[in-house]
Amino acid sequence: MAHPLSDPATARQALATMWEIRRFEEAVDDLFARGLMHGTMHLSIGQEASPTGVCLALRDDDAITSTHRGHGHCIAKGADLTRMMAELLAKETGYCRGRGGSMHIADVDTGNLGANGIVAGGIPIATGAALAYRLRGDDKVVACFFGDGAVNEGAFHEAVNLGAIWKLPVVYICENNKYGMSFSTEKSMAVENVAEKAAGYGMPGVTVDGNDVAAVYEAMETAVARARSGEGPTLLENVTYRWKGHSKSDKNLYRTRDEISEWQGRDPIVAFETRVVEAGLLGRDDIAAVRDEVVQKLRAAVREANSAPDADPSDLLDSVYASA
Amino acid sequence: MAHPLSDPATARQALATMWEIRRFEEAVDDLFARGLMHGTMHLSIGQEASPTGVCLALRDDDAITSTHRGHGHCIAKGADLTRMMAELLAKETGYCRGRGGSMHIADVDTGNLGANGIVAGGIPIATGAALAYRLRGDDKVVACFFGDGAVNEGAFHEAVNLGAIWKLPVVYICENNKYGMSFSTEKSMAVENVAEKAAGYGMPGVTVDGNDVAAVYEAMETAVARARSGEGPTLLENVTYRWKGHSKSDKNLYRTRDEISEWQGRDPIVAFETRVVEAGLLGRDDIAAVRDEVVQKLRAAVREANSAPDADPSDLLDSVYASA
Amino acid sequence: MSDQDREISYAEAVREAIGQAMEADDRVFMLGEDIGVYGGAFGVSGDLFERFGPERVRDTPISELGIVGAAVGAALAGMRPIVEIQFSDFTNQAMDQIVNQAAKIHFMLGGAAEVPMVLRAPLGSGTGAAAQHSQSLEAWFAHVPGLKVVMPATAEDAKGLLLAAIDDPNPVIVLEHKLLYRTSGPVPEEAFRTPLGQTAVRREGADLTIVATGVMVSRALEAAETLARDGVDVSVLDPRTLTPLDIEPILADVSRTGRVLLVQEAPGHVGFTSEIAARIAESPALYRLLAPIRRLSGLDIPIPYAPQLESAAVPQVPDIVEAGLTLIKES
Amino acid sequence: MSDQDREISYAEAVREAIGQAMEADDRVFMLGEDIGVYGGAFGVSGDLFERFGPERVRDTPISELGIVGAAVGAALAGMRPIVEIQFSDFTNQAMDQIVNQAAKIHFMLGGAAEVPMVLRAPLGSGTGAAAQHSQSLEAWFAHVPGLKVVMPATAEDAKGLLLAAIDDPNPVIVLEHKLLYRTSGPVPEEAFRTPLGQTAVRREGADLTIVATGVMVSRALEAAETLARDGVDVSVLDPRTLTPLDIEPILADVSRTGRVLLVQEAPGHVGFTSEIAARIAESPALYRLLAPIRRLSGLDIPIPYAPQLESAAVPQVPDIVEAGLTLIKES
Ligand SMILES: Cc1ncc(C[n+]2csc(CCOP(=O)(O)OP(=O)(O)O)c2C)c(N)n1
Ligand SMILES: Cc1ncc(C[n+]2csc(CCOP(=O)(O)OP(=O)(O)O)c2C)c(N)n1
Ligand SMILES: [Mg+2]
Ligand SMILES: [Mg+2]
Repeated sequence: MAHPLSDPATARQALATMWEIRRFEEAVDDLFARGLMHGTMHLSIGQEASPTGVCLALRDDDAITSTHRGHGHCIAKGADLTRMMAELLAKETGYCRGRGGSMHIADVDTGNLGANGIVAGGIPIATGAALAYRLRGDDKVVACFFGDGAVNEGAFHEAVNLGAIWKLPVVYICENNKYGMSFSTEKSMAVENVAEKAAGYGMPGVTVDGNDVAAVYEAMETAVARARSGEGPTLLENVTYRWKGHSKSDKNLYRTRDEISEWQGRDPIVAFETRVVEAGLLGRDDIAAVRDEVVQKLRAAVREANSAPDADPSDLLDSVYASA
Repeated sequence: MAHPLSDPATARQALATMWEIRRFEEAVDDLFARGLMHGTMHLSIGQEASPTGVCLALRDDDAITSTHRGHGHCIAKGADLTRMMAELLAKETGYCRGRGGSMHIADVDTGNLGANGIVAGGIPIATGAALAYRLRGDDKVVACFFGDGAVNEGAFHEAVNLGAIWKLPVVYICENNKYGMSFSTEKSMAVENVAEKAAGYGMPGVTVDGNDVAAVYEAMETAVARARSGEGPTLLENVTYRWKGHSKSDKNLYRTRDEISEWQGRDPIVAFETRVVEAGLLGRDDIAAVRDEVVQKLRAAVREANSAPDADPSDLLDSVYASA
Repeated sequence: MSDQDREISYAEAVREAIGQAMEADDRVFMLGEDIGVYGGAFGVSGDLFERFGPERVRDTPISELGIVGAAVGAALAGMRPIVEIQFSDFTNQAMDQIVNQAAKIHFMLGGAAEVPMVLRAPLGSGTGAAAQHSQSLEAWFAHVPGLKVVMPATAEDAKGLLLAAIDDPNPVIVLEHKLLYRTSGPVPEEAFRTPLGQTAVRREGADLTIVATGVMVSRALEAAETLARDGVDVSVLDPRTLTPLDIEPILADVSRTGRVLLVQEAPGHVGFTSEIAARIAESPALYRLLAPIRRLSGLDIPIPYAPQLESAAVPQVPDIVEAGLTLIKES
Repeated sequence: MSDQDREISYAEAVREAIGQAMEADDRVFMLGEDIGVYGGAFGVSGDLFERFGPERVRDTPISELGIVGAAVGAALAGMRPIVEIQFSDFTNQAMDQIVNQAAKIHFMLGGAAEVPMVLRAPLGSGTGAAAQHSQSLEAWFAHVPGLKVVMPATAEDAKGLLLAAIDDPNPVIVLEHKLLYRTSGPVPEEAFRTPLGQTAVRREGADLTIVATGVMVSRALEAAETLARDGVDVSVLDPRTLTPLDIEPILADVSRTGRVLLVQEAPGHVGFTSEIAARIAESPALYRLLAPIRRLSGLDIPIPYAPQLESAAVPQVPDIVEAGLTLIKES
């Protein structure tokens, strides 16, 4: 809950989070390529500043809802990398006991109410969680992540409207990475920015550079304050880009090499490192130390996760219903 | 396809249509009250200017989609009152052979693709019909009617966006009668006018006095021209009011007597009669003649419909699938 | 009048259950379209709005997907929402949240979360509301692992099963037949629970087992009276919950009578009674059958508007009587 | 290589059918998410975008309800749309348009309109995509009067049934199993039609009838080979269309073998094979049964992510073999 450029510790934390996301995704990419991971994976390399900046503006007891591209959200909200990796490796020690996998990863204890395999599926859920907090008299806020593609779903529309009319403590965060799989935002909507849709719901809409963790934080801080004080939701649009294909089956036919490398030039981590050094918050050696620590942490996570027991099929039938 | 105040014949036609709607609804109300009609009925008394003005701006071969409150749309597009009444009386000669009733009344021949019992259900359908015309190289336009309540459905959002990005020949017409059953627009949305939602889809949004048939016509004419020329849809909001309860089970607890009588003071038919007289288009005697003719027409429709054979159950099982 | 004799309507029983649950537990709240001052499309919420106020009896815009999703989220965050969907046909709007979210979250998250919510919706035909307002989709919900599905047939069950549903830590779909709302029966005043997963034996007979749900239970009981006059002694069993399904009493009764008639309002093709038939046919009860299993279902058509067409579309008392007699003759 | 010997994949067969239909009839067009330059989530549309252009192979935003509704409207207005839904799980988003609109319009309008549309969607598990991307909801569609429901099990059927579906003046749901897309088989090059409503006898045997759909057909055939080595001679029947359902060949085969095993991937409770069991149990074939009917279905659970859990959740070849042997022993 501090600006990423306010002090060395926070700067360090923001940087470490972004590196954790980057390295986690790279590890997943690698494990998948080597046939050691199952299913499909949606990586958020290039988008690290958005979850990091957003979650920095949240309290620990605030909640998030996440998406199919949810590893970054989960990490930024404070999940344990080993249990995340264990989930993706289909282990009994994974967050979901191997039942959910990447698209359903959740860590309810750190306030992550769940990734979602359904585009826009989490938006009504976030809205309902915010309603619950209001009804219970909690002053918690929900940060609801979704992509630009999700904005075209009816679920977005219905839920955002409920949030607006009831002035719920929720922030709607569109991670606009320009494509909903292969379909560009130029084609999927007849306006320039997703944030322009906010006016129709009577709420503020803000577009920020989603690769600038400080800008994301600042916009989010304002939105959170608004939400927490009962003034209602904000639609925050973090403009960013995914470097990798949509999922493992993507041949990248719908975008150009040039576009991809242009965005790789706007690496959110490199940009932040430059800024913290320029601001005199961290030295180059601090940065090297952060990188190193993250690499070690990831190695340990993969190692521990790998040696955990496989998900156990024996109680499948008993896992469907909760018991009173 | 002429302004309702452009010449006596058109003025007469507009007036006759409004009276036909009014008298049709009154007849239905009466038949229902006397236990001669089944199901439930949603009457559009007080809203006659909207369908009338809209359909005046359409060509005969243009299409409409309609709603649960659809008698007015059906009449304004040119349907036969006897076959409509026969449908509501569950007769074999009704438009739907007694299978559909009020909420599914349709007259495909005059371009009414159907009422809809599902709030917002017709909006994607209208959009698809417009797509069909585009693909077939027809220059037809679709007028898509829905209520203010429908705007809160995901179907509205998804369909209107499709219409916008594909610049389809469709006009989205919200008949904002201030309530979606009992829930007021003040509560259901955090903006003043439905038309404010248009900007988020990149299309024009226009709010007009929906009780002024000329104003409706003018706005619709512009929207139709735009649609037909390939520039895409418009969101047209006709602000109006229903005098009767939502349906037959409504106790009107959510609105005041005062509000109702205030709106009854803004009777769209009386207002139009005054204007045509002032404009010298019709005399008081012409108006009396129109009223008389409509009364006769309605009486004949009810009589004929009543004497038609009841809907025939014998081929129910063969009515489900079309055969090649 | 003693407590046991008190008769209230099915709609009142539902309302009483909700009121008692809301009094006892702050986490319970309602949301739905026109449940506030309007009192609900079928008058079920009635005065709950006055009693509990607009926060806990929450009127919503026409946004079924949004409000069911809000219930899912609220449940995840520790509340116990009860959503009312005006007509069960409109659950079609909310299927993603019901089926892809509510039903699966507990499982997908490896048990780390629960979704204790109730979705109530009126189903069925008989009011002239035509095809989009008269469906019976209970088979769908029953087919989805993770949901529990309740179809109360009496005022007493409307209350007792609903209170059990509200207690349940899982998403429970409660399908109330709209023709039953105005029927009355004895209902205890206290907040009693009727456990989910217990088939009720509504009548015991020697010759024929009828299994029926929802509004078909009373029709079956009426038919049983007629059949009794024809010398046919009929059992009527009401599973009450489709999931969990308590099949044993049904198999036992069928084994005893040797004849079974399965009655539902929904179209027959791939319906709930298909499952009952299958359960019998894969059990030893099969060997006790004196005649083939017989299903009596709604026609495989959308519900028509015209009254005479509408009543022809679903089983009526005389149809049940006739089917029962045919079964006796066949064996 | 003669025409009859040509082998192509199931995905290619679907694509070929669509291409031929689009060549023959201007009214046919496709719409769906990422079916354009991406070629479809499962690569089915492939080069159709290049061949027919962006108007007729229409990429859409992520708006399932909107695009299915657009297909309904386009069909009403005289076109013959084919919608692709990326995963059949997302039909949940579009249920209103499928069930309340497409299925009912012809009936509700008293025959005054038709909705000739095809909705294609991949179903089933086996790809590690977990609970929201792996469902088998065919039972739902089959339960809705007004829809036809097709589940092609071979490359040949994928083409022939799809061409018949496109011709059909009614809404047809075509559920393609995603594990089948890469399987190959002989497929005639010409635009042949395989009529809807004809059960295919995939194998004929004397001892046991297996009825299976979708990916379970090939598993059943594989199991039949194993069972043959154990001296059990198996028939394998594939209904191919759930609605209309051609039950006669199934009843005939069961009457002949006296034993029946019904296999589906979907959870068993209130599933499609429940209906088959019911049809058998209400027919005279009942009296020819040497053992109770046996169903082998997916577990009543959401599909889990972990590979070993996922495969435990649905019938595999050894499960079919075992169930077959048990049936023989029981009788
Ligand atoms: C309801 C639904 N429709 C389609 C899909 C398939 N799908 C998964 S991710 C995706 C693209 C989502 O785009 P966006 O919301 O922009 O998120 P991004 O992948 O860009 O992070 C699609 C179409 C889905 N999972 N759910
Ligand atoms: C999807 C759906 N939800 C709810 C209903 C029940 N219902 C019928 S009409 C109506 C109100 C509609 O309001 P609006 O769109 O403003 O139209 P109006 O009745 O005012 O003409 C409601 C809630 C329905 N028919 N369909
Ligand atoms: Mg995106
Ligand atoms: Mg309204």
